[in-house]
Formats: sequence, structure tokens, C-alpha cells
Amino acid sequence: MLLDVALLVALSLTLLTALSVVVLSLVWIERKFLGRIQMRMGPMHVGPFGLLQPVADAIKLMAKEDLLSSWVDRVIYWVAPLVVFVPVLMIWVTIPVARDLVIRNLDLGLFYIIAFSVLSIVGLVAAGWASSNKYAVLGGFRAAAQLVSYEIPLILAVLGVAMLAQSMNLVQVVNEQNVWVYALIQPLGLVIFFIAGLAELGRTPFDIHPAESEVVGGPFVEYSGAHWSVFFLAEYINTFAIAALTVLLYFGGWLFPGLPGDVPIISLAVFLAKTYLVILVIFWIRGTYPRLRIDQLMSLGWKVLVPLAFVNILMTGAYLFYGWPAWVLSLLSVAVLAATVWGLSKAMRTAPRPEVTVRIYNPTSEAGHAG
Amino acid sequence: MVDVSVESQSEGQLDTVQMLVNMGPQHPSTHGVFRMVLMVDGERIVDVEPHIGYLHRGSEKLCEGEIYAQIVTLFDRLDYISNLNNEMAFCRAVEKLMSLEVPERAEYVRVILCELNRVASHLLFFGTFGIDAGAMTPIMYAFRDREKIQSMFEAVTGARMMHNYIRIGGVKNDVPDDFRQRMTALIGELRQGIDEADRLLSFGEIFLARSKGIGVIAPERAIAYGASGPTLRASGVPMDVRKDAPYSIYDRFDFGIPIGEKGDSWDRFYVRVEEMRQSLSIIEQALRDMPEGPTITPTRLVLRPPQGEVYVRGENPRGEIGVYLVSNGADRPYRVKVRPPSFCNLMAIRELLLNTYVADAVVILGSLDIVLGEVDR
Amino acid sequence: MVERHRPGHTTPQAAVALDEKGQALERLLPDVLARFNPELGAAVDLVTATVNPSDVAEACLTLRDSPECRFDYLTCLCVVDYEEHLQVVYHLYSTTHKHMMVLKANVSPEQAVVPTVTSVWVGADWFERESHDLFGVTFDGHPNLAPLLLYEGFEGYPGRRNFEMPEYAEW
Amino acid sequence: MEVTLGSGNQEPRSILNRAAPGIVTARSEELIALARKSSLWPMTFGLACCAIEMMSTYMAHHDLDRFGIVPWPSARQSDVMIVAGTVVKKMAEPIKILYEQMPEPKWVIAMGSCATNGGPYYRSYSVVMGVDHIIPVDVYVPGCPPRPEALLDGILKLQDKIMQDARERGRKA
Repeated sequence: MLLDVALLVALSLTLLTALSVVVLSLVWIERKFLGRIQMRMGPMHVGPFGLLQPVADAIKLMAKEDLLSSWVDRVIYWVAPLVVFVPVLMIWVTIPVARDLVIRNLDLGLFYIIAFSVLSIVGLVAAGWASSNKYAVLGGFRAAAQLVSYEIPLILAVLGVAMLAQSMNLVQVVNEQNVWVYALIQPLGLVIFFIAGLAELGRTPFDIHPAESEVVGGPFVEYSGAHWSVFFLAEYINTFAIAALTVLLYFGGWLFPGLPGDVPIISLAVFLAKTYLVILVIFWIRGTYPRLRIDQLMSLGWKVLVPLAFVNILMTGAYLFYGWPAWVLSLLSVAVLAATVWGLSKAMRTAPRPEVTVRIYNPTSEAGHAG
Repeated sequence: MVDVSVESQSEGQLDTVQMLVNMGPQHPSTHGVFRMVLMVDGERIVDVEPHIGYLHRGSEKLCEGEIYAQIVTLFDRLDYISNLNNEMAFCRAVEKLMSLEVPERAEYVRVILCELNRVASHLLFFGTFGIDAGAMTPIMYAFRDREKIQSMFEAVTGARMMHNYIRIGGVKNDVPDDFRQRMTALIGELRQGIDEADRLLSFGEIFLARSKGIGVIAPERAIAYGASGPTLRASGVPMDVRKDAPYSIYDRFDFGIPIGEKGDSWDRFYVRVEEMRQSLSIIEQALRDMPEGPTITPTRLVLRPPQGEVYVRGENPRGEIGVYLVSNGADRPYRVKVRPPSFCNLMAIRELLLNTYVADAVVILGSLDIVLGEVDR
Repeated sequence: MVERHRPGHTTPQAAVALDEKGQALERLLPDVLARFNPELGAAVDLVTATVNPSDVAEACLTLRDSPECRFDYLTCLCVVDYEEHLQVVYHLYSTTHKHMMVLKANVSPEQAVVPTVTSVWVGADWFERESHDLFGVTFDGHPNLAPLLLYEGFEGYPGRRNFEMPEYAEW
Repeated sequence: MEVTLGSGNQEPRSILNRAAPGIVTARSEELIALARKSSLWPMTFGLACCAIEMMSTYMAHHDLDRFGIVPWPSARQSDVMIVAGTVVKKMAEPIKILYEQMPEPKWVIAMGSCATNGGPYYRSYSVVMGVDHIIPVDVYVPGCPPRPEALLDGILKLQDKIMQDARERGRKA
């Protein structure tokens, strides 16, 4: 009994440390990678290649004053970061990083992950509300609306994977992908999961609740020092989690053709490489796109992603029921995806391309030419 | 502060309360120290109260205490993104009052630099508008090119921003010897850079969704508000001082003025992008025709223009600048009044923001491209 | 502000150079503004017309609506303090005819009241508030003359000539 | 005579100090100062002309991110306030409030002549003659407006100052 508790504590601490290191690496990668995209260097004066930059940030934040404005609701204000952080940490209990490297391999792993990840919304709303700041309130409500509505396509997409794998055990899900990864069988599900995942993270183009240019950081606007860094930590762990789940659910986790799937070190390396690649894609999107507006986000979620997710489940169901070969589902998936993209670009585009421009008026030369 | 009361209205079962949100004077997207108090119903804006004056430095009053040559420096700092255009407006006012001739070469140098300044200003707009819409990379592209322009300015005028280069009667000094080559190279780089930035931002679906159909202002309303420049032209009114009442040597160049169709935020944005291309073409033509010769008509340092009053109009990147100058024959002006373009453009903000979302407010304000130094003076 | 005239120096007047549009307006204005008894003049290249302050709003409406003038664009509104009187100056522009004129009205510094023109051009709003701020000219009928540029509690009218400019001061 | 430290360098009421008071001693003080100077987050806050040059400094060509400096929108998460531009009396109160909203330790850079001493507006009726009449300033950057390189230099000077203050405090303790 005591041994069990000790083991649990040790494992949790290891997990926390590992995740902290991961977050530090993510911060560094993000700044360097965004720097690349933006034709600049990124951090380079703190440590070699700026490697110590996130460490300096972390120490500074820890040693920074924790402000408490006299208007806030103290209890909720202090508890909110924990409510955000603990679920984010808890889902890592069951995320395997290699076949045998997992704290507790739950048979209902996917269910557990989804159930826990919804919890952190409460923390965001609480943080926004308790800060007694109007930007924070706006941000908190935005977060609630956004995250709750994107949970649904996320869950539905995960359901598609669970159907394919006939299991909610993540190790099982990965093992099922030893021939074809689900990204190939179910590309539609991957797209839905990734978009919904981005929205869950509140990352560009869905960074609506912490939108800097609108609500100045949203729910976190009043937090400072260590408590703010808890939010920061949670956000990055979440990013890592979504990337890891993408890899586990759709890209075959630690499996790689030609490499043994049961050597922990190799598995871990493969898994990390894949996850970091997905994360780079997330950062790439951040460096490229503008932000959506909340109503556009909601209509994308409810009018596009949720129906698509249902279509995905139906197709998967039919595939399983009739026992079609895998490529039929892939083809169907791709077809639906293409149709959606085509339809969306038809619907979203406010005018046909050549007309979306301005005229050039030149009274001196004959007939103003189109720009 | 504002006399809009918080009212609770019951619609069906739900009690909704409107909320007063104070945006600014320090807010990442108010472009300086503009402040607006928004009354929001959820995310929808039901009332707006703009507040300005957080940068009111009393420039007009200060002008009354300086000799004419010194005032040019104060005009530099009015609209601090289009310094050369401001200098030009003031110098033209004094020259008109004194019937002073400006050498041909000086006019060409002025036009080249003013148009370059227009490009620099629109580049800044390009970047900040991207930031307002949530894209963080366009501003880097824009500033890459802006940096090149500023280096060019530095080579010619000696300063990156506050040039004090256009003087009464001409320009401070002649351009460097390799001006023509450097300019030609710069124009090529700018063309490429603008195209690149354009490809990055302008036609993205998300960007279009964020800015198309947002903040529409009808041409009649824009005229009634006294809006000018790209803000007015985006509504489809082809009004440009360079065409309507050509000053300096603008009647010698062949260029078009971009006109929007709907008068929405995207039109205001793209009109500026197209304007950069037109400006570059003006610069090319001016470089081709630039004659040799003196660059300044020598005047006394302490000028005493004749008694009288004069009003000149000029086309700034932000719109029509007007300088109203009253002289009583002394060495200092009796009264200087600047007609600031962004001041007039900003007046429409209340009408533009009503019934939009908070997120749109940021985009619309960004699309007006205000400079507070000029709004408040 | 100290005027530094050179001894024995007479100040010359600025040369007037009206173009065709200006000359046409000069012929036109006495008819259009006949009711208001305008006093015509010139500011280098612009026609000026001075009317009674109480007539300003109506004169502006006439100028905006008369088909030959169509001054639908208020370019600039400002106040000049000539010590014995304050002059409210309106620079009007027509986007259809592309001509420009100056309308003026003299008011006394103590009793500086002019009817508002916000009903004629919405764009006069902030200009009038600004002039109220800096010169103490009251625009009769303006919806909201709250301070625009100056902070609440500022004493005096900084635009006027008799406003004491502070020397460098610790604040 | 007692030497008082600038308010930007007071002992902060941080988690570390609260959890284990007295444990932060001279050497760790220096370590923390090292971290602080390496991660100065300024507030996104521009007033006037200098703000444009400040933006130039953040951008690709000069790239303040090299030194770990990223602008942050909320005062609560920033360490440095770069007062870039003319401070007018109407703006004085908001600036004071913003400064008070920043958590300790905090520093102020007065960028440009207006923020330093009123600059070209020294005779104006509405301009505060330097931001140091309202809030304590650590580094003054001269220029109208200062070049990006000048602002960079100001920031490097501030980093030196942070280290030096920490060393001095360590010697005193």
C-alpha cells in the first residue's frame, strides 16, 4: 500500500518534470520556429542558441510578484489556475509514449482523456469571472462557448477511431495501426480532430479567448507571476497532449516501418519525433493565419465539423458493417473532405476571386484598367 | 465618464445586462492612445463613445511661437508616419503666401520622397492591420521593406523619421550621387516585397471573412463626415487632391487612384496596397524625368511672409491634409491650423462600430489607419 | 507672443491669384448668399465670404444645397483669435464642382456664440468641440460640447492669443 | 545617508519569498537577476512617434526577441514599461495606473526626448515635462526619436543595471 503510494508520487513527479522539460522545449522551439517564419533569429543571447531562454523566463516568472487586485474573488481566483492545470496533467496518466511506457494503461483511456480535458474549461471561466476584469469576463465566456462547442466534433472524431480500433485503450489503438495508420484510412477524422484540437487549445486561427489584440489575453489578463505561468504551462502541455493524441490516434504512435515497436528507447524517439512534427505544424499555422471571429468559429464548429464528424462515424460504421477493404473508406473520406472544402470555399468566399479587388481610376489615361 | 446607463432588459426568460468596456488608452490595438468606451451586449456593440486628446500636445499653439523654419520640425511630428508629406504641406503654404518659386529638381525630389513616404506609411498600416486581424507575420514582412525605405531616407535626409528635409523654397540638400541607382534597386525590392506580403495576407479566406463586409460606410456618409484619402476612396469616391487640384508636379505623372466598391474594411485595406504600387510607378516616372539643377531657392533664415492667409491642400497617406496659415507680416505665424485627415476619418468610428462585434471593432479601427499624433495634434 | 516688426517696415499684403473657378465663385456668391449680406474677399487663391455669426448655419445650408455651389464637404473648421474679435473660419469644398471657398464669421471674444453646423455636415462635430475646447467658442445647438482634447478641469482657452504659455515647469 | 534602491528593484512578494522567506540569499539573488535581465517583457504600449521606432526594434531587422524580449499586452505580465513618446497631462493618470498595475520588480525606460524632458514640446501647455514627474525612470534613451540601435543600447544598459543592483544588494546582505 505504502509502496503503491510512493510509486504513484514518484511517477507523478517524474511526469511533472518530464512535462516541464517538454514545455520548456516547446517554448524554445516555438520562438525559434516563429523566428524562422518571420525572417528573424529568435532568442539567441541567453545560453547557446538561446536554449536557456525558457529557463530564464520560468525563473523570472517564479520570482515575480503575484498581484492580487482588491476586487477579485480570492478563492476562485487562486483555485482557477489549478482547475485548468490539474486536468491537463491528469490526462497524461494514460497517454502512452511507448508500448510499455505509460503510467496506467486504462481500457477506457480515450474516454478518460475526453472526460478530463473538458474540466479545464471550468477553470478558464472561473478565472475570467473571478478576475473582475471585463476583458477577462469576455475572454472567459468566449472560452466557454468555444471549448464546449468544439468538444463535440473532437469526441465524435475520437469515436471514429475507437470504432476502427474496436477499443478505447490507446495502446490497443496504436497496435491496430501496425499495417495502415488511421490517417490513411480515415483522413476526414484526422482533419476534424486536428481542427477541433486546435480550437480546444485556443491556438491560431482559433485563439479567440486569449486574443491579444481584442481582449488582451482574455481570462489571464489579471494574473501575474507564478499563477500566470501555471496557465502558460497548462496551455503548452495541452498543445503537447493534442499533438501526442494526433500521433497516437492517426499516425501510429511509436510505430515506424522497419523499426522495432517494443524497444522503449526507439519507440520513445519515434513517438517524440512524430509529436514534435505535429507541433511544428501547429506553430506553422500560428505564424501564417489571422484569427477567426467568434461567430465564424461557432458556425464552423456546428455547421461544418459536427455534421462532418457524424458523416465520418456513419462511413466508418458502414465500413465495419459491410467489411469493405480499407481503401474504400479512405476514398470515401477523401471525397467527402474534398466536397466540403469545395463547398466551403464556395460559401465562404464573399465574391469570386477576380472581383475581390479594387478598381484603379485614372481620369487622364483612357479607361481605368482593373487592378 | 459616459452617460450611457447600464440597463437590464428581459427578453423572454433571460435577463441580459449590457456591459461597459473601456478600450484604451492603453490597448494593444488602439494604435496609440485612442480610447473608446464600448457598451456591449454580449459580444455585440450597442454604443460607442470615442475619447481622444491623450496625445494633445498643443502643436498649433506652439507654431505661433516659432519662426517659420522651425515649424517644419513640429509638422514632422504631427503625423509621425508621413513626416515628409506634412513638411511638404507646410512649406507649400509658406511658399504660396510668399509667391516663392521652387526649383524644378527640388519638386522632383519632394515628390519622390513623399511617394516613398506614402509607401512606408501604408506598409506600416499593412502590418498593423494584420496584427489587428490576428496574423503576426505580415508585420514582419512589412517592416522588412519599411526598414529599407528608412535606410534610403537616412541616406538622403540624414534621419530615419524626423527628417526636416523639405525646407521653405526647396529641399535641404541635393540627393546623393548614386540616388538613381539605389532608388531603382529599392523600387524593385519593394515591388517584390509588397507582392510577397500581399500573397501572404490579402486573399486568405480567413482574412477575407474577417474584413469583408465589416465596417461599411456609404459614400454620402463618408463625404458628410469629411473623410478623405483611402477611407473615402474605398467607398467609391474618386477624390484625390493629387488629381483634383494637382499641386507640385503631380499633373506630370500618369498614375491611377485605386477605388474600392463596397467601402468595407477590406476595401480600405486593399486600396492602400494598390496605392503603394501606384506610388512606386510615380517614383519611377519622376526618377526618369528628374532634371539637374539647384535644389533650393535661397531665402533668409528668418522669413517674414506678407500679411494674409492661405490654405493649401495636400494628399497625405491618410487623406487630405490642409494647412491654414495666417500671417501678420511678422517672423512668426499668427495662426496655424492643420486639417488632420485621420481626425476626420476617425469621426465616423461611432457609426462604423454600431452593431458589430468586439472583434470587428479592432479590425474597423485598424482599417481607418489613424495616427493619434495628428488626431490630437 | 511678442511681435518683432522691424522699425520702419510696412508689411506687404499677400498677392491674390484667383483661378477661373475662384473667379466664377466670386461672381456667384453674392447671389447665392444675398440673404446674408456677405462681405467678399480673397485669401490668396480662395474666395472668402464673411457673414453674421447668427446666419452661419443657414448660410452653410444654402451653400451646401444650392445647385451651383454644392459645398457638400466641410474640409476644415477653425477659429482665429484676432484679439478684438474671434473669427470662425469654414473651408468648404464641393466634391461635384471641385471648387473651394472660405466662409467666415466674426464673434466677440466675450460673447462667442455661433450656431452649430453639425446638422449640415456631420463632420463638423469634433471640429466644433475642438474649437470650443481651445477657443471657448460656443456652438449653439451642438449635441455634446464636452472637452475633446483637453482634460477635465483645464483652465482657460489655450488657443487664444492672451493665453499665457508656461515656461518650462515642473509638473 | 542611506542609499535607497529604485522602486524597480524592491524585494518582490513572489511565491519564492512567500514559500520560503529568507532562503533567497545573495547568490540566488544574482541568479534570479540573471533570469530577470534575460527575460524582460515590455508592455505593448506606444504613445507617439517613438512608438514607431520601438516597433521597428521589435521587428525582423532588429529583433528584440534575440535578447528574450517579447512585448506582452497586459501590464500584469510585463516587467518593463517603455514610455515611447510624449506624455501629456491627460495621459499622466493612465500611465500612473499602468505602472501601478505592473508586478514588482518593474523597470521603466523613457524613450525619446519627450518622455525624458518634454522634448520639442517643452513650452506646451499640455505636455508633462518628462515621464519622471509621474513614475520613476531607470534608463533614459535620448533621441527624437531614438534609433532602434539606441533603444537596444538602452535595454542593454537596463540589463547591466539589473545585474549591478543585485550584486550590490548581495554585498550589503
